[in-house]
Amino acid sequence: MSSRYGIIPRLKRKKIQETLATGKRMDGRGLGDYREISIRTGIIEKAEGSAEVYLGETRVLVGIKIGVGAPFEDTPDEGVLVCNAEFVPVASPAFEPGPPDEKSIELARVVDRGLRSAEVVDFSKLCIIPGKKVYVVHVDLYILNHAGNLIDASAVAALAALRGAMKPVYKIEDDEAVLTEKKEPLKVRKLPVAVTIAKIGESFVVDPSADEEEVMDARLTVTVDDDGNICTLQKSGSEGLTLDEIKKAINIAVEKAPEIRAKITGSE
Amino acid sequence: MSSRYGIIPRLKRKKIQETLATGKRMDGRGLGDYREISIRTGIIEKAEGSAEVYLGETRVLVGIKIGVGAPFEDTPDEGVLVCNAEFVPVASPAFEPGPPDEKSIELARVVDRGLRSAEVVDFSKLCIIPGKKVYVVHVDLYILNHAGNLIDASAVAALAALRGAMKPVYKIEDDEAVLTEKKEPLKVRKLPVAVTIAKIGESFVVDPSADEEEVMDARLTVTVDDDGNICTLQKSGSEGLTLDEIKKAINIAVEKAPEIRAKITGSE
Amino acid sequence: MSSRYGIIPRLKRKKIQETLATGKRMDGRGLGDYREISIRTGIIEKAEGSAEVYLGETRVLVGIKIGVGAPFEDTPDEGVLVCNAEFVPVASPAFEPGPPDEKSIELARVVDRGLRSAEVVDFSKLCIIPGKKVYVVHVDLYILNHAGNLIDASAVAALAALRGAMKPVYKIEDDEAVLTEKKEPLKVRKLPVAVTIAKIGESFVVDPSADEEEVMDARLTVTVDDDGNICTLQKSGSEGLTLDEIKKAINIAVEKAPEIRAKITGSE
Amino acid sequence: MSPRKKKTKWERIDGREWNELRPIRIESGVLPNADGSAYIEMGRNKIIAGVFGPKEMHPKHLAKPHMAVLRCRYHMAPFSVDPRRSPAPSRRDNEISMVMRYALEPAIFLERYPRSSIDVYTEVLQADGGTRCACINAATVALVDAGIPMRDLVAACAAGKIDGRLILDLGDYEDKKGQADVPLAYMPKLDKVTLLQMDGTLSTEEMEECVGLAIEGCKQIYEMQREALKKKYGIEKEEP
Amino acid sequence: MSPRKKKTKWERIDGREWNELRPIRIESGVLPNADGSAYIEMGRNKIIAGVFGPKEMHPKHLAKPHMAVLRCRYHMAPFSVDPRRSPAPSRRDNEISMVMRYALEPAIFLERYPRSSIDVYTEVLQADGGTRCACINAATVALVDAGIPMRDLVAACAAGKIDGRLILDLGDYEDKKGQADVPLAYMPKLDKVTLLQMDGTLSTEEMEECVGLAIEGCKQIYEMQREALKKKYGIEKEEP
Amino acid sequence: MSPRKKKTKWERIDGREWNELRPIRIESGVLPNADGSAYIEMGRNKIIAGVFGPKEMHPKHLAKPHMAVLRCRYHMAPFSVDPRRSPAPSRRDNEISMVMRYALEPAIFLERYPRSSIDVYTEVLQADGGTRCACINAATVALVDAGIPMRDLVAACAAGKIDGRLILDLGDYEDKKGQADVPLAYMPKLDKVTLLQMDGTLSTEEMEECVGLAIEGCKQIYEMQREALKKKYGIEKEEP
Repeated sequence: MSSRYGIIPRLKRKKIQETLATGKRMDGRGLGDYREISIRTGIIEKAEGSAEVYLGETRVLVGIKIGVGAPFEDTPDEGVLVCNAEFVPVASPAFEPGPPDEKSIELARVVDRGLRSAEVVDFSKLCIIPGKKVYVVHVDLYILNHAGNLIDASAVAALAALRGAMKPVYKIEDDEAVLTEKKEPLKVRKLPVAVTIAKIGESFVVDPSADEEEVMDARLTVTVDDDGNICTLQKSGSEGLTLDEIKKAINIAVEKAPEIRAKITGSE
Repeated sequence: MSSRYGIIPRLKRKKIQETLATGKRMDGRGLGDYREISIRTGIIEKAEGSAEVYLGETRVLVGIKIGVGAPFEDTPDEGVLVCNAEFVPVASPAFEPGPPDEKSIELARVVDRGLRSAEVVDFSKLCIIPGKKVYVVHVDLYILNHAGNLIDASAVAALAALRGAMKPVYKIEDDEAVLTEKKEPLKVRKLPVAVTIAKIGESFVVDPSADEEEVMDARLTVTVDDDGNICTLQKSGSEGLTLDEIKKAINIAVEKAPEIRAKITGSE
Repeated sequence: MSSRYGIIPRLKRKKIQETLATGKRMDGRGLGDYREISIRTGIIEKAEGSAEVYLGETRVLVGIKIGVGAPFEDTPDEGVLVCNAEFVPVASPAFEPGPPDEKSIELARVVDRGLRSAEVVDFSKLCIIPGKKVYVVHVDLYILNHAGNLIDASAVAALAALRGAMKPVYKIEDDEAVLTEKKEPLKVRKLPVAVTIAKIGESFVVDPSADEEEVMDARLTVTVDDDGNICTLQKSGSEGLTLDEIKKAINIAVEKAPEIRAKITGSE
Repeated sequence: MSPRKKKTKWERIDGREWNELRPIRIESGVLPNADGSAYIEMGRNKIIAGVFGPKEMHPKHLAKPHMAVLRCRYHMAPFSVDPRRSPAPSRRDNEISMVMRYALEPAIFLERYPRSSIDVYTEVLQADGGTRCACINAATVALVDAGIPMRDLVAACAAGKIDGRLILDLGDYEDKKGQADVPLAYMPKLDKVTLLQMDGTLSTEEMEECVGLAIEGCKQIYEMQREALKKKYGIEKEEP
Repeated sequence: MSPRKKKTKWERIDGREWNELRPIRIESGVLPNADGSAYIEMGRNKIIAGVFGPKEMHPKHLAKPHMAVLRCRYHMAPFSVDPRRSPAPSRRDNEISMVMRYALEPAIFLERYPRSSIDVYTEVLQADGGTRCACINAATVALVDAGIPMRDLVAACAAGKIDGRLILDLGDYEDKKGQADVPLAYMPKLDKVTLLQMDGTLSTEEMEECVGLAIEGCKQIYEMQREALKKKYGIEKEEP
Repeated sequence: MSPRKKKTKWERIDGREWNELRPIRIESGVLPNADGSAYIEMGRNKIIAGVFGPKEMHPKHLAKPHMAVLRCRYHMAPFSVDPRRSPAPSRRDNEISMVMRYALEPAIFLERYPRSSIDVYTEVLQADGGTRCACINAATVALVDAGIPMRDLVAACAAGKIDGRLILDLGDYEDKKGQADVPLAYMPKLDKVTLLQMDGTLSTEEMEECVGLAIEGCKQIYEMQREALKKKYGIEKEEP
């Protein structure tokens, strides 16, 4: 379906495909190689948790703010987690200031769904006074440079930030929640890792660069938990995948996940 | 003032007027004839009330949702009714997704004013705990196909939906409202019927089609209650009306209203 | 930097500068002269306070509404003051209906900062029940005609309106605030006056007209309190100022302020 | 038995006769920056209207090739009512903006200015019942003040019913406590009603009487509009 | 041991077999004003879809020189869920609109209509779990009804897991209480999956079984879509 | 008696001298996708700035025929303050965006790029008092990094008053508890103040002293900006 592309992307695609045919990628990586990942935590001292992740030149900063608020009506005994993504205009000439667009909503939703599906945080432990006061955990994904594969980088950054996050301790006095000076870890139970696979022609590559994303046929993000189970899938891109291709992508993801997880656990 | 129209509407108008001069309308109706009305209620089982109305090809779905909320400060003992209209983009190539425009606001307001003026619902019966908790009745008008005369169709649909609506019963325990399993009818006290008359040249037609609305000089909607009293008027369109024309339109409306009301009461 | 202007403003600027070189302004004023100020208070009887100010043809109406609400979390014992500016579309062909733009936000913020810095209102006196219920004072600046120097005119109007404002009296019964029939003055402790100086070429003029604002290099607004102290500065415009120019502007402001303050105190 | 004969000891809250307008003051040409403008006090209503145009329509795709587009805005100052209201337009504001446009359009020779817009802004500075009618009255004077050629002036006022009696020009209290409110706009020379709304309950006879009553009120207001324009122009700027 | 063999006394809340679809009713050509339309009931889901286009793209700067742009909207009526929801689109709605577009794009010969737009609007009138799949099913029929040339039909349904068992076509309760939900869209003739999402926890084997199960469901739905189109057109309007 | 002589045992909360800047770290060229960029730490403020342009103005009707349009955005990350703030721009953000533009405009040869835009985005990642000055410092370095020809660098810092004493470069606590805050931006070579705001209460003498004090601070920051640019470019990219 390359006829759908303009002339420049078509040439770019041709170039990329030719290189892939040799078993290499434009930036020299192998098809199954991630770019270098580096993680720094605790850099926003005023936030309850934070992490900055570089995935090659892709750069994501995640800040965790923990406040209190009312629980949802249908889960009065559980805390609340809200995930939000900002495509900061410094990150790309293509980003504009303004309310979140389709792509940033998808990013926030996929990361959010990954955290929920894997039950990363025990929401029942985030209740202060049932039905009245619970912790509200804000996970703000801040994209500072967009060089492809924002989902995987953001998922790592969110986990790293949550892992290091401290929540203020409340004590209950006369049925009122009183803030104390103490802080305690938020506690992260699992480390679900998002692995994104792009299909370009007949090739499958992990951790697509911005150029590869521009010309890819389809993309599948697979979130894999500590036990090798799948906890989120998200396909996008304008081409379909066969059942075999899906299986192949899932297998790649399950294989790559531990390598990325090790980066998170090793970041302290 | 036909000079204000472009060439196509001018031809359309000429055609329509010539037909009207023969005492007939483009679709074969007499000047005082409504298109066929059909009403189905209870089709959205998850809503507290619902009705779908076809008026010829005009199609309106109304859902009633009954929740609880705080009363307005100046009416602490009364429930709240909110009427909202959506011009769903499937209903016409002219409709765009987005916040309500002038026309959909007018539609919601005219239906809303009709329900209020006729005191269709006894708001004092919608109070649960005075000053604190009252029923909030949402009347959502959903326009699924626009073939003219949305007001009359929507007013019928709103009434039919309200008539069949059941509200959850609360009991008061220790000054707290506790939801019970029981439901009881919302109770509709009156059936105010909206009759819309369009003036095209010197002719008055009821229930204007989309084509007629496009070329009409003026439109008067008259809401008539069970006793033949007027409870809402709304003139629109860019031409004025004489006192005699107004009287004529009101008389037509008072005459037609019982016929439409019978459709509602007969719809069970 | 006159090369930055289009041809019309360039000619206008040239004309204005030539006139200024003679020690006069286009409208005959001296460089340090304000246009005539007239103040009428109490004209919106339904508001808790109001004032209309003409500064030449610039016309500003300010209404004060006093309601009750919750305090901010970090100041539980203090009332709230909110300043808002509307550039009403009747005031200028350049104004469009819609949410506040940059210029109207600046206007509201500068007036607001002036009221706060000078501690015009004693916020601790605006508390009804600590942590729960406080007075909320809305200062709405309504620009009815824009003929330049909106800030100074608005600051005068805001003060005049606040000076005359009466707040409803609440009494505390059983820890509840009960509205009484009584009203008492809001009480204004200081009269900070905004003086705006425009720099055009090498000249400094006070109270710039709309034409002068169009061609000015820089603008400095200096708010001066009753004791001759500075309580707000706001520089705008695309040129810089030297330290000496800043001193000169401040001195002009301190000199002019009492004259304007006398208009406010004399307006009763 | 017409209401004329029913008149007894019953009194309106402000002491007016049943068919008496509130005191009205109209002034034209009050805003230097607008092409036309007017200020009206109608009871305690205080309203200012400004007109800009005819001018090139912006954005262009809204222009009509055969006529000018009339755009009307009804807006209330935050301090015009109790309690304060948000400056963002409400749904009621949008509906009134629309019926104002319908009320004024028939009076204007829009077809003389193809591709143009005429913008009418009305600002309610203080509201006291009947604001939409007061806005139409001010807007009409502002349109003439702007030199827009008009077929006729548009005058507006309401009639209604309180305590079972029909009354002219409802104030805020009568509006809220009454049984019916019928705002109406009227072009006296052309004898046409251009705004007609109603909320409440009226028999058809009462309805017709209200319309007649409001039309009489409009005729009085029409004279005041002419007066306001004469005061400014010496002669009235009107189409022959 | 495949789930096929595990089947015992365990029952689904609505009594269905583990691999049984909910009752489905599809009708095409239900909206006179749309270029194409369809109505679907899938369990208690009630969804209407309308298609407009191909038509000139407006605004123009969004047009693509080589192909039509497909625009999809997933929207829920305020009364479609409990409690009532706001009619403003939520972030979930936006995400679903996007994946719907990805699900449908591969099936359409977009390259035949450069500079054009094809607009697909789906309205959830009542929601009962699996709305995005039901919307895709309706949208596909509406696209064919609009005469848009298609490579294949797109059929969609979910598979998932509850009480440790894999099931087809989750209802609302199963969606909320289950351990996993895998919505999937599939083009049977081309044998391609165009929508694939998943939330919950599944082993890779379960994941693969779920995909297979959902594909089987899609094949059944595909037949119903064809049936609905045949009913209207006698023959199916499809690319050869 | 100048504040210089008043200095006694009194101490600032972070132990600084009254006329001492907080530790400052500036780095340029930190964002690969921006045309120019810079990162600054000023106390605990952490700010990143990116510049795009000069480029064709979009939308076109905002372009100026004689010069480039400088657009500035001041934005705070939701996690930059306590408690979390909404990512939607506040009125304060809008005001600061505007004064930032005024602060930077005089330094740029805008007239060399008619019909273009130069976009400056500053993001406050952590806020600690004096963010607007820190943003201007970073934006200036980012502008040079983008190769935009400049008349001079713009350096910014605040002076103010706490406990009756004048101080340089207020931290968050001093900003909130102090009697006055005077943020100022300055072009050292051209000796011009391009940003000047003030809130609080100061006598005219104190005011003038504060302005002088802030200018001295700016001169120090100017050297650090030059240093940061030299580090990257070896030589400073500046107009002769």
